[in-house]
Amino acid sequence: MINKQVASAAEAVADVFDGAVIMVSGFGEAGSPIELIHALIDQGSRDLTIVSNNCGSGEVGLAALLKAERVSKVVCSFPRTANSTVFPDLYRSGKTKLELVPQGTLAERIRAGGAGIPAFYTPSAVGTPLAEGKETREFDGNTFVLEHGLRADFSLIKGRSADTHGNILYNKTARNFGPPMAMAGKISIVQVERVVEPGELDPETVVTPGIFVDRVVGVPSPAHESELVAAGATYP
Amino acid sequence: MINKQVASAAEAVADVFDGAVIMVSGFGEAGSPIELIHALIDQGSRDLTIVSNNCGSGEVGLAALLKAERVSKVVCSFPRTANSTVFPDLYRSGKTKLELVPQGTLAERIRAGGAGIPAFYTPSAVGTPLAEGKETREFDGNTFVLEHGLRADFSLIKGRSADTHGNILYNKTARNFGPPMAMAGKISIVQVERVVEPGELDPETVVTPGIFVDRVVGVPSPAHESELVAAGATYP
Amino acid sequence: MNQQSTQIGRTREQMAQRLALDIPDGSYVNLGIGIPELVAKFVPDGRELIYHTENGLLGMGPSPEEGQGDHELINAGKRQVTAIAGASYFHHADSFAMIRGGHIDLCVLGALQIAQNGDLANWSTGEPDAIPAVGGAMDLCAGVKSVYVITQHCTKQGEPKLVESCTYPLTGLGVITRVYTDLAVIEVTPAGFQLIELSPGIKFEYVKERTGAPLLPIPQHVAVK
Amino acid sequence: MNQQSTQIGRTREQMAQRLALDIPDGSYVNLGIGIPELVAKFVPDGRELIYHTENGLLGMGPSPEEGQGDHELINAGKRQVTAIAGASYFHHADSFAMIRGGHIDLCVLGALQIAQNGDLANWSTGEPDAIPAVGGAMDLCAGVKSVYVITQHCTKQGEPKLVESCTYPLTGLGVITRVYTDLAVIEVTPAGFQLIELSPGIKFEYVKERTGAPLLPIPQHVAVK
Repeated sequence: MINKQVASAAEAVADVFDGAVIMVSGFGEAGSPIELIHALIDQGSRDLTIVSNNCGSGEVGLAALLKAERVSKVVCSFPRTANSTVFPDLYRSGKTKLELVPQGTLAERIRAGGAGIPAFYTPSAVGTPLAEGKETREFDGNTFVLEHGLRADFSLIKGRSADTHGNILYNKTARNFGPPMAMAGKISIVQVERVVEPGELDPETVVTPGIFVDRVVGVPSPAHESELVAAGATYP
Repeated sequence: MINKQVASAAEAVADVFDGAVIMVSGFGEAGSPIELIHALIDQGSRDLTIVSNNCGSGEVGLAALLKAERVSKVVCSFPRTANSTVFPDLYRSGKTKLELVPQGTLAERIRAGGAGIPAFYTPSAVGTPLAEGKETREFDGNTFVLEHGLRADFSLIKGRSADTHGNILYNKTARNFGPPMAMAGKISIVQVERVVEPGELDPETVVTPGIFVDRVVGVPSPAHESELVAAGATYP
Repeated sequence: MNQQSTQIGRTREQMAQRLALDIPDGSYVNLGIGIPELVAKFVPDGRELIYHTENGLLGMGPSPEEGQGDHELINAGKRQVTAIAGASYFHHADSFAMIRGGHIDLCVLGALQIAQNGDLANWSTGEPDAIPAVGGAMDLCAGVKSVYVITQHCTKQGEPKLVESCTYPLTGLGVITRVYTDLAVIEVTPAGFQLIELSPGIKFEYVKERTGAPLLPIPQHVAVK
Repeated sequence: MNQQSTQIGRTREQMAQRLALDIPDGSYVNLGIGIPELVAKFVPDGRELIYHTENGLLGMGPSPEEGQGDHELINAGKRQVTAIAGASYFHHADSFAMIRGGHIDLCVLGALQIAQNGDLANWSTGEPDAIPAVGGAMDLCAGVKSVYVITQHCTKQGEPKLVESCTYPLTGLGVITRVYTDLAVIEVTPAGFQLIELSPGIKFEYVKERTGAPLLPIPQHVAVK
């Protein structure tokens, strides 16, 4: 019988290994799987590469993982935030490397990785420092840059509801990077508020089909990053 | 005020021009916009290039458009059907050219066209006659073929429901090529059984956002191709 | 060579049933049109498989009851099907992302020819007046983790389908790992066609004569599954 | 050069209001963070615009009432917003397909520098210790049909933002077609910066002195909009 539900966030991330590439969903606090990230902090793996749009805020969630010096590289479109010095300090000290990627190129590289497309051409960033050293090519008189698909050893994603087959629904703009990252993760792990039986989700409304999801964890009342930051919370 | 609803299928296709590239949704009869195709037959434009997974069956819908000798080329993955000699006759007589494309490459080329990706690499068809003459390249020791994005002057699509902003829901496996074709059409025209006011569709369940749709036509009781074929129907 | 009146080796159903034994519980499976479709009937008790149909459904169920079908709920063979609890619908670009991206565990296809290096030809006989049609076969070969073939061992004319190299246009290169026929189960190995199991009542020499490339006998250390 | 106590030219709100006049009814619009966001407040009566926010919402509405917001319904600036009737949510790959694929009619961005050939620099001052961050600006420049800039005419230090060529790292090449500042509305043409309209009380020479590249005066045959 197919049942992708695991008992806890700790169990869900137990096999993350040193040096793993990990995609983390979220745009700002929306869609950030804080409980999975905190479980990863507890789990202890090191030298991680994190693929995520941002680098977290305050000293919780993604920023706390960075602060614990567990991340050697981030692949990211916007690592700055108003209320965190974690990434800036690590970047300036050389402890964490940055691969800066335009946001749309990041999203498309992740989708391509999940869709079996090793590389594609995009107009974004042509002629800018972010295309320096990259192969360019003309199509119909316009110039495009070659970008490569991205895959991850693990994807950590926040959804709203799931069934035990791994079908996922999201909440509003928390959907953001979740669906492409579910496609691109060799092991995709999704935390949701509610886990239901197969048949309880309308097959017309499923956003991420279960084939892209390996593990589902129920987190009934997930924390909001901005509330934790406002309260001065840190992790661990 | 935004209102994409037009009064009739005839009005929706009135500006199709000779030589236009037209994408037509559907896989077999599921998702085939028969009423829009029949309106296009009435409309009279010629020398069309049709991008569609199949070539219709019997002598209705897409097969009827072909039979009327209005199509100079089809871009297609599977033009054969058990119950139609229309395309085979045109192909053998040289009246209609065929660009045969693997089904997944066809879907991805359409999505790429709509997503501003001029070209991408795919493993499909490498080493087969369908990759002959095409550029290939190695990534990580495997060989891939370069394929180009496809766009259309018009896309004709069958959905189930729409609101007047052009947000579209589909019915089961009739979804198939509709969403990528809506993205790739310069003018995307969708026939649906039901047109509602903005706010009546749940924004979480919209499959094709209205930005990809230009015209919506209400066709409350669309014909089923297999029933027309079984009844020996022809068009016009 | 096959006799029409007396069945020699496995029937189509028996071939499908034999293949079904080898599909692990929880697999995502795409079944081609024809004999492959029959596999779904024979999933052993206690196993749950999820069927993908490339026209946009994961969780395909059996044919509907008479009169209960939907013209717009069909499989890749364009026949009406049903959707199981836990199913999902998606568009063609997403469906082939599943295929190309390596998310489907197993695909079962028919064949015109299978070469000893795993090449498959199953979409065209290359005849000049044939209407070319490929569908999703090339994408399935390129992207699915394992691709098995289920087919009669020989053509209706008695020609071997397992050959040294394909003479028909290829569908995929070096992708077939197992072949299930009426006569045998054969693995495609770096050393060529490796017999794994003979159908009941079939002798090695009988299969060997009907195979168009060297056939390695069942090795001593391989237990028959 | 700008005086702090006495407003010269348009305020930020007035700049946004002026730009809003030029957006056709029914447009799909992406507004950048900062002054661009203000544009949404000033859509003239009788026009309906649909706002796209790249983090996955089409049909973005105004900020929620106090206490009515959702932590997971935010805009690109990470502030809570609402969704209008007719909205839709989608994932990031689809959102940037809208951007890159040319489906968005207009994007309004802030700027560090705009060159007379339409180049835009708005993501980095290139300082060695700055933390690089680009977000979606390069994708917007590459894909949206029209890209307008709304910005103060000069930096806080009084340096011109409209220049012969950008010295800061580029965001996009030759993409800006209009610039709305506190002092003027300027079109970027093949001949360079073309003044279209002066803000109330502003003289041509005043703008010209504060523009780092040749500024063509309002042509006789162009009616002020």
